Amino acid sequence: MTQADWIWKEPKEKLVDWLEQMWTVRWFDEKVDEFFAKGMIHGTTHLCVGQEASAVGVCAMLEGKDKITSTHRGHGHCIAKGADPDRMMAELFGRETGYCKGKGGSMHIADVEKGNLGANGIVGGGIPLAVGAALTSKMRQEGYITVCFFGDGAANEGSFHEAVNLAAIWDLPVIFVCENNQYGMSGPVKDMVKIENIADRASGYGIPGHVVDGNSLPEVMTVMKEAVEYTRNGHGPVLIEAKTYRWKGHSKSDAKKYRTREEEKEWKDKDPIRFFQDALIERGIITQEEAETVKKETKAQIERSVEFAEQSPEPSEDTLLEDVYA
Amino acid sequence: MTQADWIWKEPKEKLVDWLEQMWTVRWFDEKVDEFFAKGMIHGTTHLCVGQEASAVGVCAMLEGKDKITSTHRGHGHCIAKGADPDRMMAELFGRETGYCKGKGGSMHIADVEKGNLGANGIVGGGIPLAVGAALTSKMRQEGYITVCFFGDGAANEGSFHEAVNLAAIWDLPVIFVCENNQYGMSGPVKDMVKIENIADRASGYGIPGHVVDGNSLPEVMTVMKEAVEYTRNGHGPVLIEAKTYRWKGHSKSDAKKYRTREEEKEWKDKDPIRFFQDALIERGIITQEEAETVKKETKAQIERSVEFAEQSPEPSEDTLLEDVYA
Amino acid sequence: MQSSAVNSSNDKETARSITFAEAVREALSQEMREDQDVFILGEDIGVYGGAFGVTRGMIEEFGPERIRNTPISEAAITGAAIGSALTGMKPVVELQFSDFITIAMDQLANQAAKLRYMYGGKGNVPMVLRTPSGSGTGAAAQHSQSLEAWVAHIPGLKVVQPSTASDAKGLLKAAIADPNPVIFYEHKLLYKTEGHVPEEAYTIPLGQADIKREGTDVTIVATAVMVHKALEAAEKLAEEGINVEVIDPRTLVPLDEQTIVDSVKKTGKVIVVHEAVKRGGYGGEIASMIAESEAFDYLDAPVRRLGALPVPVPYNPTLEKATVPQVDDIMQAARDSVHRR
Amino acid sequence: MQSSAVNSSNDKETARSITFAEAVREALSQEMREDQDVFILGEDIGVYGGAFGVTRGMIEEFGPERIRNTPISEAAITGAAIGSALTGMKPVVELQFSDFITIAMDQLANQAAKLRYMYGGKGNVPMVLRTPSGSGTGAAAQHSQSLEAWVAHIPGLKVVQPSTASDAKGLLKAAIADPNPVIFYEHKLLYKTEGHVPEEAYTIPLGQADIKREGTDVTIVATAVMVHKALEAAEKLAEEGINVEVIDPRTLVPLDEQTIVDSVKKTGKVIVVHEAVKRGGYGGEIASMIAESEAFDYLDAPVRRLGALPVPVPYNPTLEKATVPQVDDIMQAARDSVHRR
Ligand SMILES: Cc1ncc(C[n+]2csc(CCOP(=O)(O)OP(=O)(O)O)c2C)c(N)n1
Ligand SMILES: Cc1ncc(C[n+]2csc(CCOP(=O)(O)OP(=O)(O)O)c2C)c(N)n1
Ligand SMILES: [Mg+2]
Ligand SMILES: [Mg+2]
Repeated sequence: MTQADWIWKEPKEKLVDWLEQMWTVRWFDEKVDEFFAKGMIHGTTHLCVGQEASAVGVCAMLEGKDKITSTHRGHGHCIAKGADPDRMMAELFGRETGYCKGKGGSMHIADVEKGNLGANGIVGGGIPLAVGAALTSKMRQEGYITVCFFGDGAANEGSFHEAVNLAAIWDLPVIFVCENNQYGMSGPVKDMVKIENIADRASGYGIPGHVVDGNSLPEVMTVMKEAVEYTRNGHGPVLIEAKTYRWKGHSKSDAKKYRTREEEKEWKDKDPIRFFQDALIERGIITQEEAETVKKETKAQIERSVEFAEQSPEPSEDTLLEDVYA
Repeated sequence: MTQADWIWKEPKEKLVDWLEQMWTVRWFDEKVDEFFAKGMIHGTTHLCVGQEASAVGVCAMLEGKDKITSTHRGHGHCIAKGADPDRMMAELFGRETGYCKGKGGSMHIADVEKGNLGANGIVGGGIPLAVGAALTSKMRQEGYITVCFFGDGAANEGSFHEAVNLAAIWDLPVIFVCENNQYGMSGPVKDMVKIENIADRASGYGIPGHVVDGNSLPEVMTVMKEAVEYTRNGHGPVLIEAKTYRWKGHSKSDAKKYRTREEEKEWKDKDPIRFFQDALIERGIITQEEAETVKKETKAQIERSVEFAEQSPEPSEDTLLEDVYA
Repeated sequence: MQSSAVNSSNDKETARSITFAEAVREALSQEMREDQDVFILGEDIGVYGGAFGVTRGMIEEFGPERIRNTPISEAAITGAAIGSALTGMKPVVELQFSDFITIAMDQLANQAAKLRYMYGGKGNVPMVLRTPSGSGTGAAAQHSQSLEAWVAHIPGLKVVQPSTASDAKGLLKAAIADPNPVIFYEHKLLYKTEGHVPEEAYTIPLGQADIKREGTDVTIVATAVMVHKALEAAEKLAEEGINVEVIDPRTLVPLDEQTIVDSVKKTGKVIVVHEAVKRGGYGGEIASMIAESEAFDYLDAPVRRLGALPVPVPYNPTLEKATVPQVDDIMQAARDSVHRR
Repeated sequence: MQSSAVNSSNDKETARSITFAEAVREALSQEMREDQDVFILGEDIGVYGGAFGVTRGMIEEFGPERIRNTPISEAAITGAAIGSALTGMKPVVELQFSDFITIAMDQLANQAAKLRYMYGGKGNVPMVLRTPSGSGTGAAAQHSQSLEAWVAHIPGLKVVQPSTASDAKGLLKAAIADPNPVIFYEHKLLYKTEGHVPEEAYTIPLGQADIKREGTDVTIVATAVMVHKALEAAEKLAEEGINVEVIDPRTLVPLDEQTIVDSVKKTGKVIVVHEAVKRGGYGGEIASMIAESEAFDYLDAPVRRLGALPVPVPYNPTLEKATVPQVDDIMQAARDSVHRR
């Protein structure tokens, strides 16, 4: 923890902003969960409740020009990279005002202006794309770095291996962030790899690897800060593994037979939001009341996003053939 | 070297047999080289001159029931696993008597009866197949192990990563043998991976990895012997990296601009055959004359293979549609 | 095991009704009980029961050795299946969505399909790759494709596309028994559809089309979910006095050309419908085959194809539906053929 | 840069003759000189010059940053190209053999083709994937395929298949300029063929077929190496009094349907020839498109397709040749159409 203590010296607005972001992610996904349970949203979705600290902690260390590639479990990344929850919710409702004009849905939200190059429905599919974005930065000397989010399950796809190796040999400015939430859809990481830490794979590519408590915003930020410095200075890629847990099922219907209620409880006791909030209060940075306000206001904001989405028009059928080709 | 000293206590016939095998591989590929240079053979080929010790050393430690998967550079593996050079040469000539009835050619020679599940024209393509063969052994308790040959270049394919991980978590009886001959087609391994040894990737899968001098038959055998014991006893896969060098160009036309003549010379000075032959003579196991006889007879044998091939009939056009489906 | 086709309409009175997913599971379970060499490998097929619940309960009966939960590694899963098939097992791969065949294509097209031929007839690859395909679930562009045309183009592979629960059972058993690699498509929207399925073991030979409805005025060749849309269209067209014959090829490779050609010779008009994108879809193969056949001289109207628009499948449900042929589109095409405008 | 099509037959007197491979290199070099964002990545494209020597000498001019030698990692190479295209570069991937597209298919079909649409029109992927295809070199089953039908089936991709050096140059420049992902096939047997190629920069718009020979009796639609076989057949058929029109679509997507349809309306007979396996090949699309068009009523004979037999490409040269359509086969098909047996 000592190493992460720098964070408490950050300006209060920043600290509160991060807390707000985590709550926004939480409420957004809780709301989506509710809508899916009620059958109000089409398709499927993957919620990141419980994983808020890695999305927010990672993105908080980036600059506006920096880019990310996200995954099927991408609402948190998207919000943390600055997206407007209104347009995200509208996308989930399949509306014209959504980030993808209703054509993408939860699994394909992209916010190119803010540097989010998109969620991806293909596990591991975004990893080579991140390497390509980093290549542009290097070739054009644009100075941005790219963060590539992926899951523990994705680390067993060939695309992971090929892409990390390519980034390594070309010293590209990309940070690979593995959100190890202990499971693929149902496959436990302990059965799907024979090693303790996915970060240990870094040595096979000659790049640094770090394991971090993904439920601790300060620790995620600390590791990321260092990685950003390293990468932005031209030393090449870094692999970070954030150990965390998804509270909800994999997607909309999941009996969660592959894990125990005890395990779930253990992890819920390590709630990244409560952890951070309590630390802020304990350190006297915010009061209990201020914390309550953040919690309530972020929730209210999501309610407004729902209203926005509901009031948005459906896309016209005329748009069906648009945007296949540029 | 002390660790490898057991080899000299093996019966003379075995030692001579290994020397013969290496010469057979050498002469076979030298002959093929000559034919390609003269335009007498169709298509392309990949020669393993200089790499004989890894093919022979690895296969010598196997039993008849054991299996291998091979690569585009597979003549050595094939001979070492017991194939008949006549039928191999006939295949290169596209004849009916060839291992594939003339349908496969150099890149697809398979000798299923002897446990060679086939060369492969897709770099890395055979790695998952080897894992499948090992799975059969485990599920049916057949007791055989499978050796999967692949190159340094193939170690950057996604198929390598996925397959090794799968074999590792299932503790399958498969030994991955990376023949690191320093180059892909032209890509130097030192530019294509950022690590010293490809064997170091083993740790990312939780399996043992070993580096060995691929030009030393005794050392290859020693490492293999240990790996075979480990794997056959149910401990799961092993990754072995044999450092070696291909003397010839990548395939039939290659100006070899990507490497220096000095480097070539250095490696030719480490000729695996001369190295082994000299050791046998030095130790008084064979005489200089016996060594000469082996060299001559193996050469003569390849001449007979050529005759066999030349005298074999072309496949009938009626066979064209055969064997697509079983 | 009785090895002849069962006409599912025969036993409407007595037979059980089960879902398509249950029929697939029953075929798998029966094969696994009979033959120790049959096993399944795939992502989340264990306690989770697979993404669509098809293998639910099977790990309890057959254990984790034969219901092998894999990492997310489509190339290796497929390759391991091929290697195990080549050495004597009869693996069944469950590929979670057929869109992910993109990752396994090298193993399928360059290995499974070609090994036997390249090796001059030594060895074969008795494997099945089952995979859910198609749109209609709101899963958007990367989880809704119908890519059967790719595999049907590759010599060495066989391709099955059942439309009913009873066909699924009989065809899957034939696929597992087949000594060649077979790609077996299961349309997601069919999983919950019910049908009469005999409990006993039976197979339906690969390469035998089924006339799902007899008719005299126009032939509709339809696959998978489109069979049902075609039947619905046929019902409605009957009211307009148009008598439609609906043919379900059931297997694309081998294709039962004769049944299709005979039907077209009878009706003189034909529409080919699939959910896959029309451009470059297998409908082009079927349509061209008809035109090249003896049926050409019987054609009173051009062979018409219906397929999806040339767009990735969109998320919004209205747009999603608009990309693929609907009952109305089929009816209109049939009318156009009959009235030859 | 002059952006109009150049009729390669115009300048027979004055123009240089260079090979197809040189024409490709010239297009690449011209684009790279003009636009810093254009770069090439692929296996062995540096000092080795690529498996077919196409990029020979380019690393000397452009350096290793823009002629990027990659590891053997087709998925990552393709994916990195897509990611760099999405962020403003104009990458050209050299995929060593088109058979290896099997490894890059997820990146091509699920990423490159769909990103723009899935993102509601934000971003585009201006990349080109060049790759040698086809049989005839004795490289056997895994190095001799013609898989263009796969990519042509995927909305979002464009597909180019040039048959001459001058077309290759103009089309490649158009492909690089195009804001969409373009798959650019180079038939191995064409690399050494020579043709008149203007030195100056020019583009040939994607989606414009070329009438390689005018005729009145029968239309042959042929692609890549089959264009040359069709022209040879046409010469010989002329001696028999059959006057053949040869159309080279040049791009499969977008397909210049009008030029094909117009020709068929004129001749009333049409043969579609490609080297790819006939079953499920793109010939089915072209043939069906013709049948569905206004040309149907002008057809005096069924649309005939020629393509490879349904086998992996064998190694033995005689067998290899026997798998794909030859001049005699084309002649026979033309005679059959004209004499309508
Ligand atoms: C290539 C591919 N294979 C399988 C799937 C189905 N699938 C979607 S998410 C998922 C689990 C992914 O696990 P992980 O990478 O750990 O991410 P998490 O869901 O845990 O965030 C699977 C198997 C897919 N979308 N893409
Ligand atoms: C998937 C694939 N990519 C590229 C090639 C072309 N190719 C054939 S051999 C080769 C080099 C392979 O290098 P390595 O694995 O080190 O084996 P080596 O040739 O050195 O024995 C390449 C690039 C191929 N056959 N398959
Ligand atoms: Mg996970
Ligand atoms: Mg090598």
